[in-house]
Amino acid sequence: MTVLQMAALTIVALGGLAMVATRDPVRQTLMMSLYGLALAALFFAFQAPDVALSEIVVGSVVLPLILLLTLAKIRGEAR
Amino acid sequence: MFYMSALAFAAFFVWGMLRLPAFGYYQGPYGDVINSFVVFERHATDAVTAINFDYRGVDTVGEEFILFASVTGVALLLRERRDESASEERARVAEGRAGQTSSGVKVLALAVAAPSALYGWYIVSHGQLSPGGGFQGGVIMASAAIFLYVSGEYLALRHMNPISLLELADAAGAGGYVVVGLAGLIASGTFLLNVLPLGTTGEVDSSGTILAISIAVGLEVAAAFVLLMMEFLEQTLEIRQRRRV
Amino acid sequence: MDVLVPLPFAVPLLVAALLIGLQSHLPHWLNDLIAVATAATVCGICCVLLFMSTKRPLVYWFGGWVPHQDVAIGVSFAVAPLGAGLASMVALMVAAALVFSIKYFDAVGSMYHGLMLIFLAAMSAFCLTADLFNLLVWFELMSATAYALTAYRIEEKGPLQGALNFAIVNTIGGYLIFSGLGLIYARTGALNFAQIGRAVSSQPADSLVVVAFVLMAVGFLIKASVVPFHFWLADAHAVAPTPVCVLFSGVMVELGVYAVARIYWSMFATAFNPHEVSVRAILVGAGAVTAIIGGVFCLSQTHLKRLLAFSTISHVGMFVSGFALLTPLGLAGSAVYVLGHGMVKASLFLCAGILLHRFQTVNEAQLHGRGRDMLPTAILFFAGGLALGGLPPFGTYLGKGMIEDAAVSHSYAWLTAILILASMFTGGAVLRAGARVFLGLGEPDEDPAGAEGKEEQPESRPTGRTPVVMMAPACVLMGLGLAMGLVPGIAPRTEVAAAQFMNQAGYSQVVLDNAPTLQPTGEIEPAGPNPFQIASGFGAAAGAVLLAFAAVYRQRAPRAVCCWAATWLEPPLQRLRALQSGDVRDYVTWLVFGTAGLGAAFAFLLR
Amino acid sequence: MSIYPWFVVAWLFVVGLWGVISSRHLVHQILCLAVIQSSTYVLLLAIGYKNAAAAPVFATNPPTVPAVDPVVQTLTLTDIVIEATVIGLLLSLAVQAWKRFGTVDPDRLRALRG
Repeated sequence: MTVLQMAALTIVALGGLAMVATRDPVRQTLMMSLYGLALAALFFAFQAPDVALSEIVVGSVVLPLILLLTLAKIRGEAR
Repeated sequence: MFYMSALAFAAFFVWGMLRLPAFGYYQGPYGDVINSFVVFERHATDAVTAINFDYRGVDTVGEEFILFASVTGVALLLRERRDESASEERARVAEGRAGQTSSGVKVLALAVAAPSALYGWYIVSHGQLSPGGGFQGGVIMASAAIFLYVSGEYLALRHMNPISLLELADAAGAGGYVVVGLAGLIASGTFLLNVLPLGTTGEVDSSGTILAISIAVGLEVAAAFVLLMMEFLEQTLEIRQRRRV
Repeated sequence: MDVLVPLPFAVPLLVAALLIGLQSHLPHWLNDLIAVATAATVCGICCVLLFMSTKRPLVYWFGGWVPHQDVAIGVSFAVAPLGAGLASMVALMVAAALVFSIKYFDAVGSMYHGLMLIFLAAMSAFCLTADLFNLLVWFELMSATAYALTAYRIEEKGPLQGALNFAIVNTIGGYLIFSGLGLIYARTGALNFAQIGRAVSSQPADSLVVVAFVLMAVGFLIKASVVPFHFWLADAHAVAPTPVCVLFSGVMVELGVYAVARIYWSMFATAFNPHEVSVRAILVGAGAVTAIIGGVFCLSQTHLKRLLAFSTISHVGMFVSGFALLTPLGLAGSAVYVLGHGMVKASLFLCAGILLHRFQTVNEAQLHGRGRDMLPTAILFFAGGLALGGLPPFGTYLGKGMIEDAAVSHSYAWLTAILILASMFTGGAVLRAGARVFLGLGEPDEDPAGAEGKEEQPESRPTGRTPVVMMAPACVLMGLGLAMGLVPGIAPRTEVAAAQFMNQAGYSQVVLDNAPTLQPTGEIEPAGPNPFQIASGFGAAAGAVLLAFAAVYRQRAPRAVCCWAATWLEPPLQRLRALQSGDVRDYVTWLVFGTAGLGAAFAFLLR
Repeated sequence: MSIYPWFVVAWLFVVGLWGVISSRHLVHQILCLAVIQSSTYVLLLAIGYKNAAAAPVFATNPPTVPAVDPVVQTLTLTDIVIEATVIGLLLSLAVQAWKRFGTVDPDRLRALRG
């Protein structure tokens, strides 16, 4: 196991905790983007470029966007 | 109660995982057999795409229909009793919003949209050669539509009344995959059998049905994600409109 | 004729894509016609497959990827009689539900039809596949479609709550299966059932195999709604549109039980053979607890759809305890029971739908005495109640009797008492509701607009007469449930199919080595029907009738009995009901608790 | 050190579960599901990894070069698609919850149940 893989695993483990511990959904969406990137980095370290590419497009682009739209809906009416 | 159970669950899970082969010592045989045959048998150089669209193509049929069913479900859930007049109103709101986008952002976003659509197409059509494929490329193509929205041209998009068109594309992509499968069934009695010439390894038109399926999937995924985003977008426009009134 | 194998999922998927793609261009009646015709076609194909697969499973390699060097590199379907039979029942139910929906919803777009057909495709492929990951894909497709269908009519807080609870709990179930799949793949490097089974049986079961089995089994038991993973089911059923409930209760839940049996006998049976006694004890225990708890809850409901949902939980407990006996007769009993129960339960749900259509409510208290002029519906409803109680010649008595025979011959005679009790509870609850609604017996409740009164929203505009497209599927299904128990030789034939199903070594030879036949394994016992089964059926049904009378006239009971009940029965019942809180966070806690408990039991007994 | 990935897998699963049961916001709860799911990605890819092996792409490498297992990568890919779509579906339910009842707090949704 290389140092790079260890580091990526540790970042992902901490990122998961941060995702859960961030209770404010808007900040959590930001976390989600970062977490997606961390996962993608881990997948590259595991020699899985196909998976990393989909994790980037899904985890860091599509899901955050849908989330922001959802939150805009929810917060927009709350105001 | 949760903490106790979660602890017990984690202990149980780890107890099983401790008997896994050590990290870095994958023992095969499945992946190794495929790695050694894929270039020879399928003229494809990306083993992951070859498995996805051929060796285990049936899984991907299911996967594409999960996407299709979810998007249909979202449309069913969010589109309830949405009448035409409200829709007109929303269009006006969208117009108002379009005016606010600064021209710098507009130019930049438009400048990004076209290349990202092209890049998405490249990823779709080169899936059998390099990392990527119908799914990843489809999402990138869908993101081109998002840039269009950022540029304030959502209205232009909306005037084309794209939803039914997108739904058609979505269904055509998902159905297209099944049609490719049925082509094999009709030709030789085997669902998803490759019926196209294999071509020269390393070229775009190599590897037969993989490319056809990749394009069908790309079409479906792009349409599905744009639809998904539009359904959510309509929801946010709804509130802006209400706040104006 | 192997070309038929991919059709049960390919045809409905293609038609669904067409219907949804062309939705604004097709007239209403054409949508209905195409959808029903497709489901009927699939039903026919599956019946043909059932008769073609009696000698040996039909093995079909997609894409022509037959095994290379003894390694399965493609995905295969292995059509066996039990799976094909289940798939034909799925298709039949979908057809019935679609016919019922013609007049049921005011404005149904083609999206509803499309989703129903995708649901059908996912369920039938789930029954036929012979590949672990493929099974999971169809499982997820089934779930995603089911979430959308549950929330189809969002009008009140109820539907939404139910759909969310259902979705979150089942999604976690999917993750558990996925983790189990990962573990078993790491050990064996295979995804084909037969090949995994070979690799797993080559050495004694160690902790990895045990954990993998428990994770996958829990995932499927969540779908099967076994206690304590059952909470989502009643919430989802109470709120889903009635035709969708028919599918959930009639087949989807049973598919969870089927999947556990399938993975057990294709992959783990040989490795767990030295521990067979422990495995039997754990699973029979889980089934018995589920049967009783489901029955008790069923009896305490006044919301008809929730009542029927809890009765499904109780029956699932009986199915689980049947196959958990790990004998051909027990498994065959479960299979016959699943068929018989599915028909009857579907018909009962359709009756509830007819009541809802007519009176805009399914609350027993509000409906009290209002169904006096609905003779056909009343007959069906009472027949359904008696059938759930196990009255011969409904298919249910035969399945129950076979499980009881198997239990007695494996020193689980107490299971017979549990089965009879559970049948009494569920049958009694339905009969009580029927007596109050259709005959107006007993006192009307003081508070007709009770807590659950406003939950159900009209799904359709009421009409004076019941449309024939609503009545017909209910009658046909009930008739089939009745006829099933009369088919000559159904019990011994199912037993042979079950014995083939349990032959793990033979199964892997058929799939991987193209062996010409699949021999039955295990000890074949006389399956029946025999006088003992018939007597037990009549007994349970009579018990259900008595229980129903006692429940209807409970106000007139002697004071002493009332006091006793109030002090000893009410508090624990209240506490049990409080667990059904409607909060998904509690359900997930129970899920983790149950997984840990099942894991601990397996770890302790199989170490 | 070769068991470190398995601990990360179990950690992510349990942390995600904890998030689900302690959540006060539907959207947050749905994202915790994504954390649980990411544990399955890590598990699968770690299982298929081989020391000093290349990615399973043979555009420049000849097929004789040792490569990591492509099958688990395909499975993970499918899993990611499932994640994206199921989360989309769940979020649309959350939007509905908001539209109908004006709350996304599970406590208040439960209180509404009556």
